[in-house]
Amino acid sequence: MKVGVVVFPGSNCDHDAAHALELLGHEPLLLWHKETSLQGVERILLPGGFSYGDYLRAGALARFSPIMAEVGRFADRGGPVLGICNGFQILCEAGMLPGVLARNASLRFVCKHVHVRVEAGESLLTRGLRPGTVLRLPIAHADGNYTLDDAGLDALERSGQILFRYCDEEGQLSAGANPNGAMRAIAGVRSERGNVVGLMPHPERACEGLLGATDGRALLESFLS
Amino acid sequence: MLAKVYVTLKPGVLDPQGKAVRSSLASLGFLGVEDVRLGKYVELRLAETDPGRARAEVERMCERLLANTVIESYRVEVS
Amino acid sequence: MLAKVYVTLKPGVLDPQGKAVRSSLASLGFLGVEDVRLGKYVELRLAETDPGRARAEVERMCERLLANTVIESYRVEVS
Amino acid sequence: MKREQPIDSATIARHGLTPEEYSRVEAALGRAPNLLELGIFSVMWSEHCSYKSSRKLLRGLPTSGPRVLVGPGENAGVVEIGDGLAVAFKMESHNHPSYIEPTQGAATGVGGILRDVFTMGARPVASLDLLRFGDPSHPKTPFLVEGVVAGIGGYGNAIGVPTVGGEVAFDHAFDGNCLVNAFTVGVLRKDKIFLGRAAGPGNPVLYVGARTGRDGIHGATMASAEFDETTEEKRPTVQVGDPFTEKLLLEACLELMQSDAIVGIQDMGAAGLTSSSVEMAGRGGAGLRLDLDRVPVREERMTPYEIMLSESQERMLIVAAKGREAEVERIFRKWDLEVALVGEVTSTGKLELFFGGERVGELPIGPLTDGAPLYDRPRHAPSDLAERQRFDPATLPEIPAAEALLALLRRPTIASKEWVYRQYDHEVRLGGVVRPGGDAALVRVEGGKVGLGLSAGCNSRFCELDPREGARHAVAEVCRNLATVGAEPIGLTDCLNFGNPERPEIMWQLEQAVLGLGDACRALEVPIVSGNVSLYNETDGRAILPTPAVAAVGLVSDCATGAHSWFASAGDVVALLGEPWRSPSGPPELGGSERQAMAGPLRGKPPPLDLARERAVQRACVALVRAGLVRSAHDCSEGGLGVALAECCVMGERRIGARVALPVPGRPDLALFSEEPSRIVLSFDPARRGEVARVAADHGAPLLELGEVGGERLEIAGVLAVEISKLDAAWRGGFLDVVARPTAI
Ligand SMILES: Nc1ncnc2c1ncn2[C@@H]1O[C@H](COP(=O)(O)OP(=O)(O)O)[C@@H](O)[C@H]1O
Ligand SMILES: [Mg+2]
Repeated sequence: MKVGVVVFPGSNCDHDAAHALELLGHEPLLLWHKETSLQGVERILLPGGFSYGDYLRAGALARFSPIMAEVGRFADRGGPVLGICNGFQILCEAGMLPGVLARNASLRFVCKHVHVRVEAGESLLTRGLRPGTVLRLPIAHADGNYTLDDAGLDALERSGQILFRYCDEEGQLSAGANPNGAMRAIAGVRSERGNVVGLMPHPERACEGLLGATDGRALLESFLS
Repeated sequence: MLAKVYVTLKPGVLDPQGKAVRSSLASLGFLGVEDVRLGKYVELRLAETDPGRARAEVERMCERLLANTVIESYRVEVS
Repeated sequence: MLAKVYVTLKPGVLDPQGKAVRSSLASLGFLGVEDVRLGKYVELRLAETDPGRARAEVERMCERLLANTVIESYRVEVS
Repeated sequence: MKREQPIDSATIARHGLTPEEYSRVEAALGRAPNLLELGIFSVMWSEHCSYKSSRKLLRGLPTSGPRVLVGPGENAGVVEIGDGLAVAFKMESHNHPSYIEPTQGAATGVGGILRDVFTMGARPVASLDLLRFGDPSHPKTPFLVEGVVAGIGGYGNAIGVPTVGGEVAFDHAFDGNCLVNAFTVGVLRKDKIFLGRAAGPGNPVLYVGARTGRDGIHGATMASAEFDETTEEKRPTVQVGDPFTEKLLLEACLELMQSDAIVGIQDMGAAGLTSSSVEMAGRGGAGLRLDLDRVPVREERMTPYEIMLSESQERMLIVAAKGREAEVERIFRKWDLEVALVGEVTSTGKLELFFGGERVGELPIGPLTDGAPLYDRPRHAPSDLAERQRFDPATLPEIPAAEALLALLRRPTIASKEWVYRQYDHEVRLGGVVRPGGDAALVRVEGGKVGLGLSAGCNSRFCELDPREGARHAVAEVCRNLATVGAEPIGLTDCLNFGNPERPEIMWQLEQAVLGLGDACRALEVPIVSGNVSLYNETDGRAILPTPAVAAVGLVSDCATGAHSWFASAGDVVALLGEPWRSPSGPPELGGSERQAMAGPLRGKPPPLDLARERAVQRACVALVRAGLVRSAHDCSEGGLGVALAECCVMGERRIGARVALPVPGRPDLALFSEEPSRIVLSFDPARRGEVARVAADHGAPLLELGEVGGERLEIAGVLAVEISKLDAAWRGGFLDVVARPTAI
């Protein structure tokens, strides 16, 4: 499948995403942010990194890149869009996903492997995964503190838009297992329609045993199926 | 013209940075600080010379880019 | 009392954020922005009730913590 | 030539030139310089650019070998790794700027070393950082730690180059002068190496990257001057880093390097446009003409002096092939970067500078580069050295061994550095096979099985007591670290951090350390392909501990066979590769150890290093790891065998205990913590016992079985038994003791 990986100035996981897509037998197509054609891709992935240096707010400047208008139209037509880390931040800033990713509660960048619990099965990212499944995935970010008002959060809960929550190895939620202070431990969400998804952990970094984690494969495979 | 924009977190939104600053201040011996809120301060130099139009323009910039109105509010001064 | 602190980069110090914001504003069609500088805005609620003492105290906080005086300058208002 | 008011002696002094050096300037020009020319001489002849105090000594280092493609002298060294690929790497200091403004100082240090590597045509794949701070209790220490780590992470994370390891140590000698040494390695094709050379008269000179501001003017001379109370005034010389622009610059340069439009390229690091233009012309044996009005500037009314001496970051100078300017412009415009045609290569052998239609400077290249002053400075050992080298470990107050172990684990130099490396993205680019936490990092080279082992280190206290022996230890330890992940060292880079070379004691330290590096590199057959010298690291006349830091790059042919540093499986055999104590009956060596530092002043001698033994131990370890015979390998360094065993229990994600027996000579609270070299703690499946013993014997390395992995405690028979939860708490808590304090915003 032809998958567009958008390259913003400052993206730095574009290359890793393309590598993972190839590993899974797909055809990544790097889309330069100044382009206005999606070149017939069937999926769009906004990779991690520091688009525009994350200046002002993470993702704030990237959402105005020329290609984002096309990405928006693609999503409006129901096209599947995945944002990973900085990509998630961009989708939130663009209003394509609910919420804001604020500065980590620790105020520090954090790079480590965490556990997340699948909250909603059968989403674009979790096909074939039962709710409650615990996955081990890498995170690396300074702004992953998912923030939204209570009403908004309640609405997400009701409509099953919360895809992942940070948890411990056993799947229990706790302050210690929440690496960034995210409200209700939210690690990933989907849009109302379900075709736009975003998460802070990096599934593309968890596709090879040699690198110490493989749970990302299931998520990417789901997105690509 | 010079426009000044103050972007602050909406009341009720948690401000971990403000909290950290407060506790740092306390451990430096500044004990009388009851609350700290951190925001952004943006200075823009504009070609526009009409204060009204300048303000309107900067407010549009705030809505579109300078503030994330989900959690932030802003205030504009022009001079 | 409420103290407001404005922290800005000293003149001549590179402001990568300001530069990036300016070019984004331009690409959004805000062409009349000649310069953008990004700074911090801090609100402090103080137990102190004397304006003079409050200002002096906040200035000490700026020197020690709130501003990085190597590259930043600050301005304090109390009310 | 533009003339101004004559140069007075105060101006000369402010430019860091001695009266003798100034006469040489006049002789080189055949006249008095103007201010611009004086500024250019001053930075080119600064210690930082000219290596005037160290150059003679450095000639003795072994710099060649069958894999070496580019040795010292270029922006980075290049070593072949097979399959048509090579690696470019270098380490550089940013000590002075980091002390003044830790976040920006450290950030721009990372930015600078990255440019040194990608200017060679290499894509940076990993960085290391070697840090020294003052005493943990010094009021400035937490502020510096916090700022430096934020700066390194902020830059490396944003640009997307993983920071995979490093070293952090504390000693009060660094109270007034911290060390920030940054290392980067990149991968390139061996037939696509770019050099910093200006050649071909008529070829265009292009300026690319960020605009030039007034920042950092005279940073290079600052880096070569001692700190004193006037340091405050030098503050505006701090530069702010912009990793976003550097990321664009990196991608644009690598894109341009796909073509053959580039004749030469060099980053504008210390001394900016001056050093890049002069050095490129020097290497190419050419001249350069620059039109300074064309340099993109950030500020109004910048003078030629400011433009030439600015140290604004994220800029490069390119000599392109004639007629290819448009290609260069197209690519840099695509990445939204400045690009300007600023001059051309000439055959005059001179740097000719024009501004506002006037010739504002004209300097011969030769005297600026090869003709820079070279000093053979007087040197002698400190008069009290012999006295300080006397030390009887028995004078240290006796404490229970378990108590000593817990106290040592908590010392910030030994404690877990997790607080640091969690703030670094160490996984981006999908190379992290062995991640931070162990002895060395192992990074997969894209597109194959080959891996790079990386480690940086130096024991500054050993170097203070005996700089030659200390430097030998530094090389041995980083190479030993590589051995634990199965990597064979293929090249080294160094960063020589010392005090004021005008003092004979310091100059002696430098000489001895360079000799020591040479000894060890020759014995271990590993060349030094790049490096950096940072002198004048002193405050108010007090020098830092001499720190000839080294970073090693090693090769692993199949990174699937790498081992971890920690115990993993109950029932595994615990063994020691190497001898537990050099002298099984005599007193253990404790000079320069953490055990000594815990109890009193720095005295004695570092433990002797037998390089033949070291080599045997390393080769045996590499063979064991590569054959997949061992489950873990961890070298003994700070805190000795006692600390190494405890670390093996607690370093992993799952803690596990061990029961061992040791032939402890004398007082266990001393012997367990002696920092003798050439020792690696192994664990392996008992079924592999025979094979492991055979491999060790084949390489002539001693192997001693110590016991077994398992349980909830570390037990050393007859000596101590401590719950691993206690060891863990001490080891994980030690660093937090330092940084749990107010943070600046
Ligand atoms: N400044 C640093 N940056 C990143 N990683 C670091 C730093 N300092 C130490 N580390 C990592 O912490 C681990 C332990 O370091 P150290 O105690 O110096 O190891 P060793 O005992 O082998 O010399 C290593 O993996 C090292 O790379
Ligand atoms: Mg080690």
